[in-house]
Formats: sequence, C-alpha cells, structure tokens
Amino acid sequence: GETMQLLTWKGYAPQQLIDKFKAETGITVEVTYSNNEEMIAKLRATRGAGFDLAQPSQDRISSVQKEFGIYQPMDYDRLDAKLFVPSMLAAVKQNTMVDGKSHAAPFCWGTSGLVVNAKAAPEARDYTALLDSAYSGRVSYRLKRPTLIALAFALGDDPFALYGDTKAYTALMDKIGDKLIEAKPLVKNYWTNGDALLQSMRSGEVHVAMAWDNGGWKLHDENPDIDFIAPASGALGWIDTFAIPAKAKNVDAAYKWINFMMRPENAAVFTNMEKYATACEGVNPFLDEAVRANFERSFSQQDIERIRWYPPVPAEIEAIEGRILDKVKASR
Amino acid sequence: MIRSLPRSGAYTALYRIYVGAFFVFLFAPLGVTCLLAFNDSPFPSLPWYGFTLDWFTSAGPERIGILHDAHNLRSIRVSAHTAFWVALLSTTVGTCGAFLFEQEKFPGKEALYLLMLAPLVIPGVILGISILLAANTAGLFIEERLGWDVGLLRPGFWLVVLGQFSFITTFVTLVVSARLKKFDRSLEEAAMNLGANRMQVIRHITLPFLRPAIISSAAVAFLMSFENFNTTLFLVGPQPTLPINLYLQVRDGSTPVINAISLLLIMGTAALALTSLLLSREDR
Amino acid sequence: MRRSHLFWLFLAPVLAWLVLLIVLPHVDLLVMSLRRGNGMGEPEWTLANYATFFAEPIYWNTFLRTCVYSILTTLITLAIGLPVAFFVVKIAAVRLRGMLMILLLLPFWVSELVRVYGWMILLRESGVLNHILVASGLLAKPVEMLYNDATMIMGLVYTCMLFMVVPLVSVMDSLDDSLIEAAHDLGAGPIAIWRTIIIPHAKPGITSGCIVVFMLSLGNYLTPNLIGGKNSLWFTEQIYNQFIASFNWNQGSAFGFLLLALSTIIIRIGLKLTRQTLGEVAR
Amino acid sequence: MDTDLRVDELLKRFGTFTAVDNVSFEVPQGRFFSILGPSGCGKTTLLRMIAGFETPTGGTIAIRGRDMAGIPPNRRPVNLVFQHLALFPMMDVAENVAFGLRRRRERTPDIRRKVAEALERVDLGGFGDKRIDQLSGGQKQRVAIARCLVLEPSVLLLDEPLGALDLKLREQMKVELRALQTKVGTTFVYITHDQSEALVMSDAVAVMNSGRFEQVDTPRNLYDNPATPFVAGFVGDTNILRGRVREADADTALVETQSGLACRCRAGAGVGSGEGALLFVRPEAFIIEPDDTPDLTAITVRVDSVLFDGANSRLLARADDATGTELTIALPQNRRFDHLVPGSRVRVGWHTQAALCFGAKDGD
Amino acid sequence: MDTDLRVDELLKRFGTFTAVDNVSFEVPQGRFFSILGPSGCGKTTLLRMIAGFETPTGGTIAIRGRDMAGIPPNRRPVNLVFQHLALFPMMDVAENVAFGLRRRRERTPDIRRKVAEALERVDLGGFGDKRIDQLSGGQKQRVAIARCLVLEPSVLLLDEPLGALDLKLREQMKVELRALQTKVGTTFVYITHDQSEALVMSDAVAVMNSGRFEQVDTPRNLYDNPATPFVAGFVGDTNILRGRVREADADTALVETQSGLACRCRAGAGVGSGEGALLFVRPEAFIIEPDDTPDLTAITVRVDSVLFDGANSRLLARADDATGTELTIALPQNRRFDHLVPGSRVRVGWHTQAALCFGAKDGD
Ligand SMILES: Nc1ncnc2c1ncn2[C@@H]1O[C@H](COP(=O)(O)OP(=O)(O)OP(=O)(O)O)[C@@H](O)[C@H]1O
Ligand SMILES: Nc1ncnc2c1ncn2[C@@H]1O[C@H](COP(=O)(O)OP(=O)(O)OP(=O)(O)O)[C@@H](O)[C@H]1O
Ligand SMILES: NCCCCNCCCN
Ligand SMILES: [Mg+2]
Ligand SMILES: [Mg+2]
Repeated sequence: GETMQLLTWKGYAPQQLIDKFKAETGITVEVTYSNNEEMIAKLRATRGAGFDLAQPSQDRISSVQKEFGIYQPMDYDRLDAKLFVPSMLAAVKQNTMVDGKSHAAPFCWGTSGLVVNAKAAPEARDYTALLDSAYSGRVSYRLKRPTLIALAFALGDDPFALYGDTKAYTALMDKIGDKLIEAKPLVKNYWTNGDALLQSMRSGEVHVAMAWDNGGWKLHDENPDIDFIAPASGALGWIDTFAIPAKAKNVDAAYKWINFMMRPENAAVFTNMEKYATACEGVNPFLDEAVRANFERSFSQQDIERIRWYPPVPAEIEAIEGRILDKVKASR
Repeated sequence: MIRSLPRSGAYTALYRIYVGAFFVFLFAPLGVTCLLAFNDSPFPSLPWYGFTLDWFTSAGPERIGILHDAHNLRSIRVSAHTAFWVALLSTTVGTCGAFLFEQEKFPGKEALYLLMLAPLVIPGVILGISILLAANTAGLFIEERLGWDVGLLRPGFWLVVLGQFSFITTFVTLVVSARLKKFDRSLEEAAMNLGANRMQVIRHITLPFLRPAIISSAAVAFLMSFENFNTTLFLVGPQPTLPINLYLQVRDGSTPVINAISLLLIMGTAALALTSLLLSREDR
Repeated sequence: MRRSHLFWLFLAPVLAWLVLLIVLPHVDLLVMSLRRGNGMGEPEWTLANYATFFAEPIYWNTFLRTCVYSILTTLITLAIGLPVAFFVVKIAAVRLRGMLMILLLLPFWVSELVRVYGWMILLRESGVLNHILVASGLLAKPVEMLYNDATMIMGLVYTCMLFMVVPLVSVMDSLDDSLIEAAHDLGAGPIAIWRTIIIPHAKPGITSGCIVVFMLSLGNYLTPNLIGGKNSLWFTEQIYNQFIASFNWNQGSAFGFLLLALSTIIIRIGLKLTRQTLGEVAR
Repeated sequence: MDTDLRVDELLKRFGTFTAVDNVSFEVPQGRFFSILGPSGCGKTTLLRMIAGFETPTGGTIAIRGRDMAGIPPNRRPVNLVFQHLALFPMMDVAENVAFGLRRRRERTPDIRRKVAEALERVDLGGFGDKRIDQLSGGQKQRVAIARCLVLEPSVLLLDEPLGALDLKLREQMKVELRALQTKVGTTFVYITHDQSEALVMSDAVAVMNSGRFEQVDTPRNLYDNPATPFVAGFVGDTNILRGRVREADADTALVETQSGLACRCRAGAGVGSGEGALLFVRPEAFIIEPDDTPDLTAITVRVDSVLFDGANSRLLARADDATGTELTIALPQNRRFDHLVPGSRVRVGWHTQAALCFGAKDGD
Repeated sequence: MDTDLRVDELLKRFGTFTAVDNVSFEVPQGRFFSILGPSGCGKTTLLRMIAGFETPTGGTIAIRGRDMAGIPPNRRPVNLVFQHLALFPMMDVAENVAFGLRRRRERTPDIRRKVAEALERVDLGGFGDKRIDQLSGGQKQRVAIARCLVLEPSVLLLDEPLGALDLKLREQMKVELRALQTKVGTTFVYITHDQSEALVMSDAVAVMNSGRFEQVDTPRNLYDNPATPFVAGFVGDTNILRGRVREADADTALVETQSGLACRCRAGAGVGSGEGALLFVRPEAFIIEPDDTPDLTAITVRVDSVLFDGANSRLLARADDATGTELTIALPQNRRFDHLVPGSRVRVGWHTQAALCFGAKDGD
C-alpha cells in the first residue's frame, strides 16, 4: 500500500499512533531515526529526496534552506490551523522564512537544562556545575552546540547576540572551548542521545548532566531523587517542527500525518509518553496529571521568563562551533 | 613444538591455557549478549531479574519484542534484500573478474589487477564518501543539464548496494581466482578436443568446477553485506540496514531487544557459515 | 591477436565496476577536496582544505594518533594471533582442527556492531564484568572499563583478529611439517625454529594480515566511536563530523583523501620493508 | 594402405626458438606410431599442432587427406589423451565418456549404447556410475582412452599417458595398451620419452631431438641399426667412447679410442679416415673373459664396482690404461663371474658387429 | 667391528594397528643398510622411531651402545634425510648446511670451513650461495645429505630420498650415493620400496612386510635364495605358478602345477608332500629351445606377443595346454630367436636349481 517516509527523532512517532494512522488512512509510516545534524546531512545528500516529512528544530531550517534548498515551502492552507498554539505557529513561520516563504510548522517544544541526582549533587543549580570538580567523573553532556551556548550564558555572555559577529563569536567559542578542555577530566562521557544518558543516570554512573527536560522527568518517575532543573542562567528553549523535503514523493500523506499528529488526543499520546510539551492547542484535557505536574515542578514563573529561545542559526556559525567541538574531543 | 615432536607437559599446558583464554576472549561478548536477551529487565545489564522471552515475543506497549518490532524487522528485511543483490552482483562480476585475470592476456592487465585490489586498502568510510560524492556530482549534473532526477544517484537502497558491491567484488574475485588457479587448463582443452566450443567448455567444465567457490563466495558476500557498516553509513537513504539501525540504537541506548536481535543474528550467521563451510568441505 | 567475444564479456563488467565505482569516485574525492564553496557563490579551486588540516593541530594530532594506534593494534593482533594460528594448524589434534577453524571464524561473521555492543554491556560501569567482580568481592565498587584508549585498542584488536588469523592459518598450512622436523633433527630448539623457519616462512601471511588489520583499524568508525570514550577522537570520526555536523564536504573530502594517502603510504612502506608486492600478498 | 595422418614440413617457432623443426611423416591406417624423444624436444608441441591447440608456423597437417589448416580443435577428427588424462572430476565415468557424443547432439539412447560399448571395450563394463576419484590409475587411463575412442576418431593422439603411473602399473599398461590398439584398430600416435614404452608397443617409432626427427623406423631397427649418434645413445643403454678413425671402408671402420685402443666396428654415417668418431658399444655386447677370435676387440679393465641387480646386474669398470675410460658391462647371472669384486682385473671383448661408430667433430 | 645401531624387538602400535612388529637388527659401523618393503609396510615409522620422532610402543633402540629411550630427536647422534628433502627454502645452500652447526653455536670460521668441506664432499663446491630453487633434483639431494653429514652423525637415516627424482637421474644417483657412502664411511640406513635401489647400493638389505622383517641378507642372497615366498615375489621379476607337492626331500621337491606340469625344483620353507606350493621361476631362468638334459623341466608354450625392449626383451607366452598358464620369458637378443612371432609355438625349459618352491595354503 501507500507509504510515507518520516525522518525524525526517536520517540516522535510512537508505534501506537503509527498503527492508528494506518488504520485510519491505510498509509504505512516508515520511520528513520535521526538528529538535527544528520537530518540536514541526509537531506543534503539526497538533495531533498527520499523522505516525505522531516522534523528538524526550527532554528536549523533557514540557513540550510538558503544554502541547499532541501525543503519545500509549507502550504499552511492544508494544515488545520486551529490545532496549533497560535504563538508558536507564528514564531516558527517567522524563523523559517526564506525568500518570503515559510517552511515549517511546530510539533513540540522543550528545553535543555540540567538533570541532577539531588542526593549526590544537591548544589547543582546552573550549567557551571558541569565544570565543578566536586562532581568529578559524574558529569555528562552532549558534545554539541547547545552545550557551548549554555556555558556561554552561564559564564555571563550572550552568544545569540554575537550570531552576527563572526569574530567575536569565534573568540567566545574559543574561550568556552578552553573551559571545556580544562574540565574534561571531570566528564564521565559525552552522551549522544537520550536513552544512553538515562541509563547512566539511572545506574548512578552520572550525577549531573546537561539534557533535555523530558529525560529528567522520565527518571523522576522512577527515582524521585533525580529531576530536571531549569538552570539559573536560563534553560535553552527549542521547538521541533514539521518540514517537508523538497522532493517528497508523498506530500499528501505528509500533510495528513501532520494534521493527525496534532489532533489533541494523538498529541497527548505523544506527550504522555515522551513528556515533551506539544504545540497542540487544546491538549490539556487529554494529558496525564503527572505530566502537567512535571512542568510546574521544574519551572517557576521566573524560570519560564528566563527560557532562552534559539534564534535561527547563521551558516558560518556551525563551522566555528564544529572546530571547537573537535578540539575538545581531541584534547586530553 | 608440533604434533610429531616430543614436547614438555608444561609447554603443552601453558599453550592450551593460552588458546583457551583466547577463545574465551573471542566468545565472551557474544555469550553475554545472547544471555542478556533473556533477562527480565528493561536494560541490557545485570542484575539478573529472571528469565523472560519478552524481548522476542512481547507485543507492547511497554515492551516490544523483536517479533513485533516493525522498525527493526523492516531493517532486517532491508539488509537481507541488500545482501541478496550484493551477493548476486558481486558474484557475477567477481567471477567475470576471475576469468579475466586468470585466463585472459591483455595489455594493462597488471595495472587493472592492482586496481582490482585497491578496495582492499581503501578504508570503507572513504569508499562510502567518495561514492556519495560521485553520485551527488553526477546527480546534480544530470539534474542541471537534463532536468532528470535519477534516484540511483542519491543515498538509498541501490547506492548502498553499489557501495557494498564495489569492495565485496574484490573478495569474490580473489576467492574465485584462487579456485580457478587450481583449475587444470588441460580439462578445457580436453573438452574442446571432444567437440565442445568455448561457451560449452565454460558451461560444462569450468563453471561446475568453480561451483563450490562461487557458492561459498556468494555466502561470504551475503554476510559481508549483511554486516557492513562503514561504507553503508554514508550511502544509506530512507531504508536503514540492520547495522545502521542497530548502531543508532546502541548509540542512543535501547532495551534488550537489541540483544534479542543479536542472538538471532548470531544463530543465523552461524547456520549460514556452517552450511557454506560444510559445502566447501564436501568439495575437497 | 583476435579476441573472443568472451573476453569482452568478462572485461566489460569488470571495467565498469572499477572505473565507475572505484576510479571516478576517488577522482571526485580529490576534486572536491581541492575546492571550497564561498557561501552561495561559485566554488573555487583552493588548497585551503589541506592548509586547514596542517594549520590546526587537533586535526593532524588526531591523524597521527589514529595512525600510531592502528600500528599498535596491528602489532598486538599479530602477537596474539600468531601462536593461535600455529596452534590450530600444527598442534591441535587433526580431528579438532575443523572445529577450531569454525570457532575462529564464527564470531566474525556476526555484525561488528553486535560484537562491540557485547563489549559494551560486558565492560561498562554497570556492566556484567563489574557486576561479577563486585559480587565476588574482588572490587569494592564498580570501575569504568569502557571509554579509555586501552579498551578501545582491545576492541580494535578483537574486531580485526580474524583478518590476522586467517592468512596466518593458511600460510602455516603451507609450511611442511618436515621442515620443522628437519630443523629439530639438526638440533634447533623452539626459539630457533620460530626464528629461522616459521617466521620467515610465514612472512607473506604476516604481511597480508598486517595490511588488512592496519587498514581496518585505520578506517574503523564503530569501535572508537562506541567504546573509545571522551578522548578517543578517531580520524574517521573527524571525517564524519565534517560531513554530517559541519556540512563541509570539501573539508571532509580533504580529510578523506589524506586518510587514503596515509593508508597507501604505510602499506607501501610495509611492503617495501618485507620486500613483497600487493599482488603476492593478496594471493 | 591408406594414410591416416600426413605431416609435411611442419614448423613451429616460439619467438626465435624453434620447437618443431621441419618435421614430415606419414602414419598409415591402423598403425601404432610412437614419437620418442627427450624432455623438451618438441613432442607435445607437435601433438598439439595436430590436435589444433597450436597453430603451425609453417607446413601442413592432413588427416585422411583433408588439410587441417584453420580447423579448430573441436572440429578435427582426432582425439587426444592428455598426459595427466584430464578426466572431468565433476562427472562420473559414463558422463565423461558421453561428453563428446553429447556435444554432437546424438540421441540419448544412442549415447547410452555407445558409452556402454566403449566401456566394455576397455574392460570397464559396469563402471559407468563410478566417480573418477574412485578409479585406480590404470582404470582412469582406460576411461581417458574410452572417452576418445567412443568418438571414433581417425587418429588417436596420446601424450605420455603412462607418465603418471608407478613403475609396476606402467609395465602392465604397456602391454594392455598395445593389445587394445590391436583390438580396436584405430591409428595411434603415441609420444613418450621412455624408450622402453616406444620399443615395446610400436609398429614404428620416430626418434625426435631438438625439434627434428632423427630416424623413423621399427623398434628393432632403431636398436640394432641406429642411424645417428643421437639415436644410438638415446635408444637403449650404451657405452660411448670417443676416438679417431684410422681406416674406413664401406661397412666397417678401425677406430682408435682416446685410450689408444684399436677397435674394428661397423661404420655409421659420417665416418671418414682420420676424422673424429664416436664409438658405441652396448653393455650386453661385452663378452667377459672372451676366447680370442679374429673379429674380436679385447681390453683389460679394472672393476670399480659390481652393481648387483638381479638379471640386470652390471660391472662398473675402467680401462686399465692411462685414460681409464669408464665402461658399463652387463654381468650375466650365471654365477660364472662370482669371483669379480671391486679391484679385480678382467679381460672383456666385443665383436666387430656389436660396435658401431659415427663420425663426430672432436668437440661433440 | 663396532655396532652403530642396534634395534631390539621394536614395536609400534597406532591404536590397535601394529605398524612395526617386533623388529630386531644390528648395523655394524660403516655399512650401507637398506630396508626394502612395499608401501605402507612400516618403513617410515621404523625410521622415525630411530630418529626420535615417534615413541616406540615397545623394544629398545641403541646407537653406539647408548639407549635412546627418552632422548629427543635433536639430541640423538643420528640425522635424517627426508623423503621430500625438507631443505629450507628461506635459506641458501650454505645456510642450509650451516644450520645444524649454528644450532651447536660453533664459531663462525669453523662453520664456514666445515660447510665448504661438506659441499666439496658432495661435489657442490662453490654452490654455497645458490638458492634452493636454483638447484636440480640431484643437487638438492646432495645438499640434503651434506646438511646431515656436516654434523658427523653416527648414523645417517635416509627415507626414500630418490623417490622424487625421475628415472634417469635415479639411476645415476644410485651409483653416486653408494660411492659417497664409501667415501665418507658413515653408517647409512636407507629405506626404499624400489628393489633395484636396495640391491645396487646396499651391503645388507632387510625385506620388510606388514611391519615384520622377512629376511635380512646380502643383495645376492636375497635374489638367489629368498627365505620366504614374499621375498621371492618382491625381489626381482619372477613367474609365480601355483601347484601341489608330489614328492619332497631335503633340498628338492617335485611340484605338479595346476596346469598338470611336473617340475623338479629347490625346496624352500614349508614344503611338505601332498601340500599346496608356490613355484617361482625367473624370466631369465627359461632356456628357449633347450637341449633335453636330465634336470630340465620343459614345456611347450604359444607366444602371445614379443615385447622387444633391447637387452630387456621378453616373450609373453601361454602354456600350450588346458590351463594356459601365462609366462614371461626373457628373450636373449642374440638374433637366434628372431623367428618367434605371436602365435609361434616353442619349447622352453628350466633347470631344477633355477626354480624354487615354498609351501603354501591353497588359498594363498
Ligand atoms: N608456449 C610456449 N612458448 C614458448 N616456448 C614453448 C612454449 N611451449 C613449449 N615451448 C618450448 O618448446 C620446447 C618443446 O616443448 P614441448 O612441450 O613440446 O616438449 P616435450 O617434448 O613435450 O617435452 P616433455 O617430454 O618434457 O613433455 C620446450 O623447450 C619448451 O620450453
Ligand atoms: N600416526 C599414525 N597413526 C595411525 N596410523 C599410522 C600413523 N603413521 C603411519 N600409520 C600407518 O602405519 C602403516 C605404516 O606406515 P609407514 O608410513 O611407516 O609406511 P611406509 O612403509 O613408510 O610406506 P611408504 O612406502 O608408502 O612411505 C601404514 O599403514 C600407515 O597407515
Ligand atoms: N538544538 C535543538 C535541540 C532539539 C532537541 N530535540 C530533542 C528531541 C529529543 N528526542
Ligand atoms: Mg610434453
Ligand atoms: Mg614412508
């Protein structure tokens, strides 16, 4: 029968919903798991073909779209606008605008912050805990750009403000790089994706980690000592989206899937399972109590205001960061 | 020293221990992997919570066993499908190569032979990216000049097949050549002398002689393709092969369903390897 | 000389394979490595990608590290594999031999990924080995055995072992027992026999095993990536990063080409030192 | 009688090396014709040209009167039994024998009948479904021959087919092969470097040397009347003495050997008074302790060693003079000479007719 | 004379199979001792026990009076020349010969001198820096021997060292090997399945069959007075006729063959009146067209074929009676019998002394 190729993050397409979608429409969804970098790389290599729908973060769309043209403009008329939280839809449209056309619709959002085992690390409140020798051998984070940015904020800089100034940004990153190299002996490992980290926190191999909020919440269910903490210098806020690759074959199915996923009862299945907040309007009645409690526990009003939302990433920035990340990884 | 020479007891004992330790080293990771496929725990690690078949048979939603894991099952199918085509293509072309290098004389043969060996010294990752680049260059060129979008020229099933084919064929060529070297050319002459033409000679004499080598190299090609990671990594499109899929899961952490898959994989390869080994023994 | 149709039938697919899938892609790799896009504009010819490599110590440090560790891996694999191959061919009872060979080959037909995964669940801090050691009181608390260079080398040695043992077994197989008996009969002890008879005889097998193992560890991605840990940047990972994380295909191509050049040069040197050719070794 | 095979001025060069050098001969129908020569003399090359695997550099080959130039091996009415037999190991005996018939697309029942007959003819009835590796050396031999005979070739070519067999089996197969040829009546062209095979089996033997035929004759004539020094030395054991011709008439010559011994002998080609000569005397031509008779040459020798080998025993001896020419002398086992031990001195002699000389340059 | 090698009741079993069965013998110093037997009779096993590569199941081996039990091969004062020589291809000729000396850590100048001497002794002076694959078969042979001789072993063991050579070279090496042994004076123990090698070279030959020694004797005695039917049949060509003993006294017997022919002959072991017997007559014992003399047995035969083979020519004939016993008869080349062609009938006879019979069960 008909199939739709979906390029997305692990957990963004629960089997339950895939089955339901198939029952409703007869379309089989085939999922390829990925992350932002690999999603872009893959679509670049296929020149926007091979997949019918991708789910990059909103800040990683415009610059690559400019350079490689891997997405097609989103036809918002084919979306059921009332399913989306209006402010988020507007923000995503705004941030994915290239040549006057927008390329994505919001799916879910969340933050990166600290996941902490309070018993072992009661003092950890900000990203600087990642550099604290008190937690030597028990620290973990991704060796990816969010870590660089988070530490810049924690050390009192505003990296987003320097996006336009390549020189200054390079200097800032060099500084962060040095810090990371200096603190390298403290690191247990650089985790690469969610479950691996959860595993090591669960087993007590790691006490302080920079991670996505849902991870902390998932662990909190199992072990109340572990929880997500919005860092003092501000959690990093991201929105993951739907974007249709330039040469998608089954565009119809892609739109059907978007509308399907954003239906409150379906969005709730996702959120209840993965704990990420959804961009779906009217989901609340379907959510588990515990999921709502998570957010309230971790975010004070002040924390919410302090969330730092990623602006679109300019092209040159990635190369600068890439070099720093390599350097950190290679140092001893 | 060797079987026929007298040797001291201590020497023999130490040697046995060494080889024993070596085999433990060889099998420890596999054994552990298989064992933990049956642990009644959501994580592939000790402690042992009891025996379960959940990671094979459970239908979800909490635990999804391999039999119900659409995502992994699909990648197994993709891998098998890929391996089939790779085995077919590389066995065919490799056999042609063996004939070419063993039985024909032509200018530039030495150079071509060295080129044929090149994939042995090209790291798989490099092979992957260079094929990706070339496909991309060709794809862009065709798209710009002719406006055609050639599916073959972008990451996807067939590019993976071609990528793996490009180095596995070298192995097939070497294996079939080795057998062809042992072929007594006078058998061909004898067949001709009895009235066969060149095509009939190949069909009735040479190919039957090569059959064990062809079968076993096809099996090897199948296995090599099935487990290939390095070259595939860069060429894979919307249909990930099993190793790629497993890699993402191992990297990201996963349930013992990976152990279950590994167990099946180990048993499957063992069966295939044993069959091909027995076949090639029969021929000796 | 007139050529038969069969000749062309054999030549065509082989030529297509080698030209389209080996030669052209590597030419393209070279071309890509010599270009650099300037934003949206036309790409230009440049040596900048290579300059970056040499200007930036992290790159060539990783490069050297990868090379040195690959050589180390090769030597360790040889040291471990040589006695094993000899045992299987010359010492084990003849009837056990087939079984030993199967046992030797089996693990290597299983996906490399599964093997590395096995090591991970065996060695990690919450892993099986730690569990056993702690439970038996040999360790007070678990230690991390993963994510360090020694484990990574061990993993590489494990991954490559087959490719050392198989050529060694076949070369040992071709060593006539009576040569060893003759040497012994003329008064040689084990060490003299190894030095004067076995090693010189096994040289082609050693060379081909070493070449393949060196190649495989140099080009390995999985093992350093999964069990190498935070310090173990491998050059293939750097290539991957250029392609996937930085979207800089030109820089990645330059790295790729350098890796290719390195492996070719080292293998050349190895062959020179042992006075062999690739053609002989492949046989 | 019809001629099955006629070869005319056949020439084969590999580069500048001439492997077969202007060879001409005919083989009448039904004959057992052997080509005998040392290793590397060009026998195989000659045979392969007849079979069509090599293209002659010059000359013609005609089989039953038909010129073979340009006819590929699979169309020639000759079959070849290969040195190592080249039986097809992937087929059983019957399939091997049927191979050629199948290539001719004969009908299956015909094939079955002919194969059975052919196996019967080589005494292998009922062996059809044996695998090749279940046969003994001699049986393989016969399958290889049956495989060719079933095609009823005009000429059967055999390239040292006994070379791979061990000594005892070879002795036996010699006799069987000749008997088989007599029975089937096919023309055989047989090559070998073993003079005993050629002598025992053949109607006629060509002795080949460095690409040329030196003599084509019956076995007995080759042995008794070799036409050239090469044939005299190659066919049968013999002693070769270097010397100079003192006198020569039509039939006989007087040769003085380097050791100063004067010997009257039959004169072969190229013998001229005063010229160098080679003198050939077979070991069995020596008479130990001879009575002095007029046409006898006698010398005294000192025994170096007694090689006891049953009926084949020999004395290694040395002329008891300055040159000490070495001689091999047959030692009859009639116990008359049991007193001969190393160091004994004894007179030996031979008749004029038993010695043969050829002219030779001194350097030869 | 001193005894270099003494073997006593040596026994070797592989599982239930007895490869060497209670073998005892002595070899005095300086002798050339051969062990002759068919393939698989246990020769190699025996030799390997002497060299120390196999452990005897029972019995003792003493070299120069010293018991060898428990002494590893590299400490025994014997050296072994392997069947396929086992020269070290990774070394040149001099290094091969020097190998054993180096293992003894002799001084380099001594080694150089001894190697040169050893090569000189086997006529390979100046070949030191040749590679092994540059040598001919016979030269390799001699290097293998030099490599052992340079160590001055008490006993040199040789395992069919000529087996791999071609016929002509083997003939020549037989003579050379014997000459070499005489020159160096080392005790040689030589095994072979080729009777001619054993007869030509040896001072004494042991004939081995199924793990046992059947006879240990001089070559001539083996040939003329075989002790057992096996030796009679294995050493030298012979005709074997089955029959029954009519009368028997101490030395001679009257045997009636199955074809009904009565023949008086020498009586070997186990001959009893009325019992079955095997009668052995060598081809060269037949006298063609004999004069009737008292101790002659004569029969009429029909010639099947004449195998002309120079000095070695034979008649294949068949007793001209109901059984048609096949006989091989030596055909002297004195032209007296040129009239014999296939189909001729001719009388042949042999003397009582030339025929030998042994008792045999009828089934033998
Ligand atoms: N294809 C070839 N190219 C060059 N020289 C060749 C070729 N084939 C044979 N020769 C040479 O021709 C000569 C005759 O070879 P041929 O095989 O006919 O000898 P032969 O009499 O059959 O010898 P043997 O008894 O050893 O089989 C040899 O010197 C050989 O080296
Ligand atoms: N290691 C062994 N295990 C079992 N049987 C053996 C072993 N070695 C030899 N034999 C058997 O012992 C018998 C004698 O073997 P041996 O090699 O001594 O014979 P041989 O006389 O040297 O024969 P050939 O002339 O063929 O070399 C043979 O039947 C052989 O199969
Ligand atoms: N830099 C943006 C990070 C986006 C993270 N998406 C998280 C999905 C995890 N499953
Ligand atoms: Mg030949
Ligand atoms: Mg033997």
